[in-house]
Amino acid sequence: MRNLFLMNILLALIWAALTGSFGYINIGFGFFVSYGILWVITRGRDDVNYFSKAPQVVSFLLFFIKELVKANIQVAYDVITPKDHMKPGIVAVPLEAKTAMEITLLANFITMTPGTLSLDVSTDRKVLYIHAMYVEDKQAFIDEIKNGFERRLLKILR
Amino acid sequence: MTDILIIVFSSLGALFILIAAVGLLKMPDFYLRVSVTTKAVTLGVGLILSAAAVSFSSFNVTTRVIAIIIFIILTAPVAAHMIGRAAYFIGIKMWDKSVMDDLEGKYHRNSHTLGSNATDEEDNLL
Amino acid sequence: MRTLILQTASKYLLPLLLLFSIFILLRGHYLPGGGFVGGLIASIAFILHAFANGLPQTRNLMRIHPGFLMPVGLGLSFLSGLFPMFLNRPFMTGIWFAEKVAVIGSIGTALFFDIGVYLVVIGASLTIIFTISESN
Amino acid sequence: MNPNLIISPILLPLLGAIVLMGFWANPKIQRRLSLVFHGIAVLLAAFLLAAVSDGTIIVMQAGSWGAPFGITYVADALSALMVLLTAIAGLAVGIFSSASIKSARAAFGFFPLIQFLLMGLNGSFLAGDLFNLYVWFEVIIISSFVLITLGGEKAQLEGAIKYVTMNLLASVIFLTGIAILYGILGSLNLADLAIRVQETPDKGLISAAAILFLVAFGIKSALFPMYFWLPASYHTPPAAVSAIFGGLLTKVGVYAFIRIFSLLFIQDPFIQKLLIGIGVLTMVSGALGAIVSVNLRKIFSYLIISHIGFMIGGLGLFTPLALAGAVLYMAHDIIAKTNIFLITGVIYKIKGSFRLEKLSGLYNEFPYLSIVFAISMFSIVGTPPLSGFWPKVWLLQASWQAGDYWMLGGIILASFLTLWIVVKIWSVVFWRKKPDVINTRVRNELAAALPKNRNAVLIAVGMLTAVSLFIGFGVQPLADLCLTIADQLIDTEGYIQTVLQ
Amino acid sequence: MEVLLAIVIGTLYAAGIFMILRRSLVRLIIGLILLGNGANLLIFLLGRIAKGKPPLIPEDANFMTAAYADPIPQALILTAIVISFGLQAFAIVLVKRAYRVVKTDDIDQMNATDDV
Amino acid sequence: MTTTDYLYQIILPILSVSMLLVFYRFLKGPSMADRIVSLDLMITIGIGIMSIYAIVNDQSSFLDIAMIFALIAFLGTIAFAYYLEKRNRND
Amino acid sequence: MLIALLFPFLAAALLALPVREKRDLIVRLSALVPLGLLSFFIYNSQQTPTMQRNAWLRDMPVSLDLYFDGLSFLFILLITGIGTAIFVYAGAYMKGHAYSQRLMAFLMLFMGAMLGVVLSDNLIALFVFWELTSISSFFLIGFNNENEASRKSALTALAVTGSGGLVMLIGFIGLGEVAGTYSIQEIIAQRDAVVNHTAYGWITGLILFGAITKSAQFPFHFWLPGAMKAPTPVSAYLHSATMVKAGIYLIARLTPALGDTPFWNQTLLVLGGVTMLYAAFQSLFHKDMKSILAYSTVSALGILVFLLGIGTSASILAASVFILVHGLYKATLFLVTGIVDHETGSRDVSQLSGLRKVMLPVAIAGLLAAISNAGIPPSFGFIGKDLIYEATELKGHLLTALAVLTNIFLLVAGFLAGWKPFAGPLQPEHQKVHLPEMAMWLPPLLLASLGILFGLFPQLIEKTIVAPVFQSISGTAFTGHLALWHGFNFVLLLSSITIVGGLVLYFIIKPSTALNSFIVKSEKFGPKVILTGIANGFDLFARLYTKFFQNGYLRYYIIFIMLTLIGLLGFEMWHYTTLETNNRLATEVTFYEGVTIFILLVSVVIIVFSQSRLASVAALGVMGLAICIVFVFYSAPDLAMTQFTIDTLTVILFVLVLYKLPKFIPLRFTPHHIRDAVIALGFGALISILTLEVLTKNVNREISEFYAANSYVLAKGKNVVNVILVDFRGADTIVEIAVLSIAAIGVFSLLKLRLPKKERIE
Ligand code: NA
Ligand code: NA
Repeated sequence: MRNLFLMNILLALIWAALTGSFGYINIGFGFFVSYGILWVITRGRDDVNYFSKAPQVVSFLLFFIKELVKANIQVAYDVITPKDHMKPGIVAVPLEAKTAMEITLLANFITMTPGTLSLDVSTDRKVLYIHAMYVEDKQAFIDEIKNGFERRLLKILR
Repeated sequence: MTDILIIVFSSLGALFILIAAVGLLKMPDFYLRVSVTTKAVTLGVGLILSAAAVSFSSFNVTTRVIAIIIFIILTAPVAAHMIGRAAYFIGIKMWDKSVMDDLEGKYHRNSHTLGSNATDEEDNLL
Repeated sequence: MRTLILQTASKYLLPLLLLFSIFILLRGHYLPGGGFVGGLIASIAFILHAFANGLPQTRNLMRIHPGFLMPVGLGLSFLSGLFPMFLNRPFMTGIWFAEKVAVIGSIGTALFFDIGVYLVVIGASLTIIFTISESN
Repeated sequence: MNPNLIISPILLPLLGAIVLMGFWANPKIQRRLSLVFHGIAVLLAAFLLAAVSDGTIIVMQAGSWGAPFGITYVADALSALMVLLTAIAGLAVGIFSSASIKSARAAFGFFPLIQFLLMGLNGSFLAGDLFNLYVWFEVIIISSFVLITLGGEKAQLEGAIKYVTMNLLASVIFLTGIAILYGILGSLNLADLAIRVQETPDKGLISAAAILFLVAFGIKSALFPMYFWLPASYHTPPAAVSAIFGGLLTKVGVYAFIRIFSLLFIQDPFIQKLLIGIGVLTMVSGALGAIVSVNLRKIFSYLIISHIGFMIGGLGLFTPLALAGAVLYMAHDIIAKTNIFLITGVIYKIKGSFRLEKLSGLYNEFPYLSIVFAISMFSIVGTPPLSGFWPKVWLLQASWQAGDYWMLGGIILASFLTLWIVVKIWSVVFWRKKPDVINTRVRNELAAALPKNRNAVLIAVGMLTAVSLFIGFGVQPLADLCLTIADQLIDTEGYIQTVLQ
Repeated sequence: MEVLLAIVIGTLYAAGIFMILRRSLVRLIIGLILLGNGANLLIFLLGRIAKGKPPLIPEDANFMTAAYADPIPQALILTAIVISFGLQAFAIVLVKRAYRVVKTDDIDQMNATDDV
Repeated sequence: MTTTDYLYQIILPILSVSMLLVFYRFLKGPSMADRIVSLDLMITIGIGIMSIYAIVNDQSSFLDIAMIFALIAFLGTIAFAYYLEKRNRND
Repeated sequence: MLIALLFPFLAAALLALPVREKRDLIVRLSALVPLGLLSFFIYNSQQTPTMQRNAWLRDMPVSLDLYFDGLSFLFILLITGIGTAIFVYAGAYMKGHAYSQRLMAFLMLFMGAMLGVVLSDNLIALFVFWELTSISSFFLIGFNNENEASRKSALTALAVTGSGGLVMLIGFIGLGEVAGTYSIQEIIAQRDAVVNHTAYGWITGLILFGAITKSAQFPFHFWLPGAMKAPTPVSAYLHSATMVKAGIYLIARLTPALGDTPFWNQTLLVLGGVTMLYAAFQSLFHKDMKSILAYSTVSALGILVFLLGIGTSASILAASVFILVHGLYKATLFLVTGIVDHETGSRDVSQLSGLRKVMLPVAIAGLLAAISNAGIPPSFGFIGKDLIYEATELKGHLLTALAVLTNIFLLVAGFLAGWKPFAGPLQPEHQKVHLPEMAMWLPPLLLASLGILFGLFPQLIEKTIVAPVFQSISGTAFTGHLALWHGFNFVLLLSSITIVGGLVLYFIIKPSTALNSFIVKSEKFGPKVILTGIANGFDLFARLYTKFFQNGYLRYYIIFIMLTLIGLLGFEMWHYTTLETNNRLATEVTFYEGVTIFILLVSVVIIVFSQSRLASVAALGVMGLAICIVFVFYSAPDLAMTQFTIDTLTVILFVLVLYKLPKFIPLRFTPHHIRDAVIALGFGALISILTLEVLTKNVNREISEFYAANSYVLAKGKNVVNVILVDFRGADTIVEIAVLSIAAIGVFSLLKLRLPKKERIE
């Protein structure tokens, strides 16, 4: 129930953002609307942890933006210059992340950074297959993922 | 000041979008193309939207811009994953200079399930 | 097709899209949006859910057959058009409550009319897509 | 006079459709409820006609927005007459289908669809706004699409593809015409447009728009050379559906022709000549098709086409007598064609086939039923003094007065061919005795099906036959009405003033 | 610009007609969609076009003073779009069902109902 | 040159050129997946164009369109992906 | 009088009611109806001419005005008088027949219709009854409906008389319009105006066409011998005495209005002359009694037309008398034939003989009728024939010779049918034949006796019947006298030649199969074959025509439509389009707009030419995007939103549906493509030009301005488009969501509904 409640609050806030007014009537209305929606769709959903860990989130976001910019530049360079420097390949990265939420967030963040693309997760959720532009060394690549995104993300989520 | 911000944001945004477009043309295989473009464009559009937020400099617009950026960040990787996976599934080849393919032989042709190691039964694998 | 990533994303996108659809619906009288687009977005939300989780799941989630929304929505629009007739005014004459309400603005028959449109659009598009999907 | 009465023929079937959709899972209740709606519809329509039959025009401005700013609904004599005829045909089809439509179709929306279709028809007849007319047309099209495919048989689907394509093409052309008119004149209200058409210097563009409307309505009303969808599809759905299609669907095209052309375009002599020419070719083409067909429903489908020619030719002549003739013919045709398709349905129930080579012996087996059938078949021919005759007299008079000998010849040729076809059918289906070609088991099943639902089926046919006979022998009030209508169509001042006041 | 748009409209009409003259049902439906888009653009263009002035009354005003794009064609097109969607959906499903029953996408093999 | 002019005469053309490049990829393919990705990308660029257009015309309502584009564009891609996979199974 | 006229219809309806018992009795009692009517009209005949005005339909050129004069009276006598005889006879003839009631009902209906024809003063009313006679006779001829030949001849009869009737209707309309009235008597009053009108020839021709088809004139005579498939009472009634004479009646009735012009006279003379001789000659070659009688009837009708064509007082008198003469003897002969057929089962004169020994009264009737037919004194026929010869005598020898020859043949025919079966030795197989009940033999005997009675005492009918008829047709009073004996003159010589020649020929001619087959073979070049050939040709034409247009190929249908549209639109635009441009078209094209349009156009090209269905759909997505962007550029945010969401849904739809479909049919380049492309581009070009043309005009923005000004003030919304949708034009929207719902129902039922086998339609 707590998760639902959190979700509800979140949606109410998004509502306020959408409508562009954070007056309490509007948030209340947003709460009311999202309550209705949640009521409609609550069946068949897992519990999701909603504890927010503010500092970790901020640090994660900063890390993400850094990665985003860095890699974007790298790719840009590769795109603009005529010579190709890529060593692409698909790498199976074993997952520590367990829940659907964790895996999905991880995969998406990986995708959102240039040079990597989460292709799929194995059906048993043990492996994330990533297409990468620069695979100099498979193990190094895996470690980078695991120590970078996965560790930080899991810290926030768990 | 506003104008400068607008110009900077929009220029950078347009630049990234242009790079993504060039990348899409130039990259040698499908996976690389997706890889390059999804985020470059996201970044580019994000910057342009920021320019808009700056330009209107109203709370109303800013929240909308944030919403759009969140929407893009939420959806773009999912789309990339879906199309990338489908492409692999239907056998779109990787660039011949690719160094490895851990996914080879993991998809089950009929069940569309994906194994986690290479020891799955031989039949029906892609 | 039921990939983990899509499934997870759809779980969060569904309420988001539905919320968004209502937002689009209610602001339609003042800014771009309205019942059509709102309804279309809401149906897209459910379609996404169905893509990700399979139709039975989505049906389960919706509880009622989407087709049922069509008579409900039509009825709502119909009644909001009919309402003025009880006040001896022509069909579809706009009747407004004097007080403005936050977010939505003036509440009147036109609003209920648009909500009716919203429901019908959801009902119809989902009926169409779900039926096709099931028959494959 | 409460102006809301005008749209009650629209709102009632809408309510009906909503309520029946609410009972989706319970066809039995739908069956009964739909009869109630059909019955009330006839009463409302009669009430409306009574209110306008003296030439009064009633206007309702939806949303209280005065014309030309809102959507106007107008009931003049022509609209009200069409609404009443629709209600009568609807009631008959409703009664017939309450017995003939089997549970499979009934469970998939047959009854709400009929209500939607009637709503679309009434909407078209009452609309005083060009785009609103388009929207009503779409209601008609889509509900007819669904009804024609309901069941999904091979023939239904094949026919429907042609039906759907050509009707959608017509919609696009119609929309194009609306765009052009709006682009020149900036209005959609018919009365307002009528004034603006008079005032605009751009007559050439108006003529071009007229051509677009001509082709769009031409496809819908199955004129030469645009009728092809009709023989390809009308014979494929169940009898009740065929009946309402046969009676009403093409007529709404004709109605649109009459309404729009009389208000906006008829001053153009080229258009007049064109309508007459097309009308004559339509009469003849339809009749020729009917001669060579061997499937009862297909024959009557072609006859629908042929007889549309009378109405369009009458519109082309555009004299009071010709218009009255066209409208009277339409009134007759709606009832008679609906009936004839119901009758073919009964024949199918008895004999299990629509094909001439498989039919025989009805006269000796069902003599009294046969007489009823004969009456409605000869009504279609226009055998005096049955209902089809009187409008033909007017049309012939009008043609003679206008010196239009093609029209005279066309009417006579088409009438003769119709006569020939009907007596041929009579001779084969009713008179001939032939060892049954149908598998006896099937036959018994079908024969058993008739008595069970006999009453409903016979009431429907009997009711329409009675109306048809009334139009034949007691044509006076209807003829008066048609003359009133013709006056209103020629002198549109009243219409325009009432709408724009 | 109006000239270009007029050419676009003509092209859409032409392409639509060309497509509904093909043998394939799918092409037929695509043709109908093209025609619908052409008609919508036609209404749009003939309502006269205006750049950057959507028919929205500003927050601080009670009516529109500045020149604005004609809202009527927009409303008409919105209606037409939704209607076309319904019709297209039906037509697409018709194709599907027809294929299942008739086992072909080829319209030329669907002419049994035209026999006498 | 004002900011508006800059956006009009520099940024919009750049975005248009990007759009053209992506469209070229759409034409070229070679695979269906390439086309789908190109379409997705064109929509995203479209969001950019709309944003700029909103700025130059001082019409924030155009951002609302961008919002809808952002939210549902990917459903088209997912549908195409679904098709590609499914078709494969039926071959 | 109106009630009298409607009475038979009521009786017919009553007769049609189902009855379980005493059917025979009811059938027999039906003879009281004609009898009653006969009495009624005879009783009222003193007051002729009378006009009874009965309004019917105010707005139609029709009334039930009844005009009762000498001509009507004569025909009423035939209809009700001979009718009574026939009803009595039929009651016996049909005894025990399962459908006797049906027959009598149709006969009754027919009788009413005939009365209507001869009593109506109004042309349209006359036509109404006229058609009713055609229809009721259709049912009567086809009475033995299980017999294919019966059905065929009923169809033929209706085809000929029905088409004639319809053509005649145009003539009636023309006559009514030219004269400004549809009352025959009023038209007669304006004869000069009618005859001098430019349309006179057409009107007359059209009306005469109706008359001669009904009265079986060459070359439309063939339906009448065919119609002999009907039961004999029907033949006797319709095809001798009444219906076929409707044409004669019409010609006679309209003689004062249209007659006495060269066109009228010559047409009738030629038609009648050819018919009478041709049919009389034909009648010699048949051995079936009914066929013989049929041809002789055609010939007699020819004589009547011929006489009316001569148009002199003498000929009109002759016609007046001959109508009655012929009615009496021909009905008798038919009834006699019926009895012979009924009792022996044969009508073959080559097989029948000596029947006088078993049915003397019948033989007497037959003989008397043959005598009257032959014009042997003192029969009424003699008077008739005399008058015919007198009429022709004044017009030249050719006509006289024609008349004599005809009458010789007719005499033979009369004896063949009326006497031959009774003469000679009785055939062994007919030993057991006996006289039928009186109800059958008395009517013919009575009719035949009248033929002699009127011959002996012509004054019985001279003032009461003949004079008024003459008055009606010629418009002048009858001053002469009818008499058996005119002294020795040329006419008597002609009569003698006729009688002697005829009798000689009678003994020479031996009806046989060989003779019959000779005439059947010669018919290969006859009018029936030619007209049948034309009909078949027409049928073939209809087949080809229908096949050409309804060819089963959707694209040809669309091509027909498009060619029509392009032709008409092009024609109009050719006349009006100026191709001028003005500044309203000259909004500059910016680079980004150009790119959008370029992408739009190229994507359309891909949609059309792509070999991959999915690529087409994807290109559709690109096109949709480009259109959205156009909407954005040109200030339509709502449109852009909706278009985009709808496009997304459409893509989903396609995707869900497409993968089950087979491959695209490859788009190979063929001449068809060029044709289709020309049509498509032609249409596209027209639309483009039309668009540009419209754009050069000023447009009235009054309504948009109203919306802009009042959206918020009156309807409380600031998005004008949305306010239009939910308020100003909310009625559109509610309809539109109905459309969407219906479409959804359609999709649902199309995919889910599976009909159980027994609900399938063939
Ligand atoms: Na809206
Ligand atoms: Na309103």
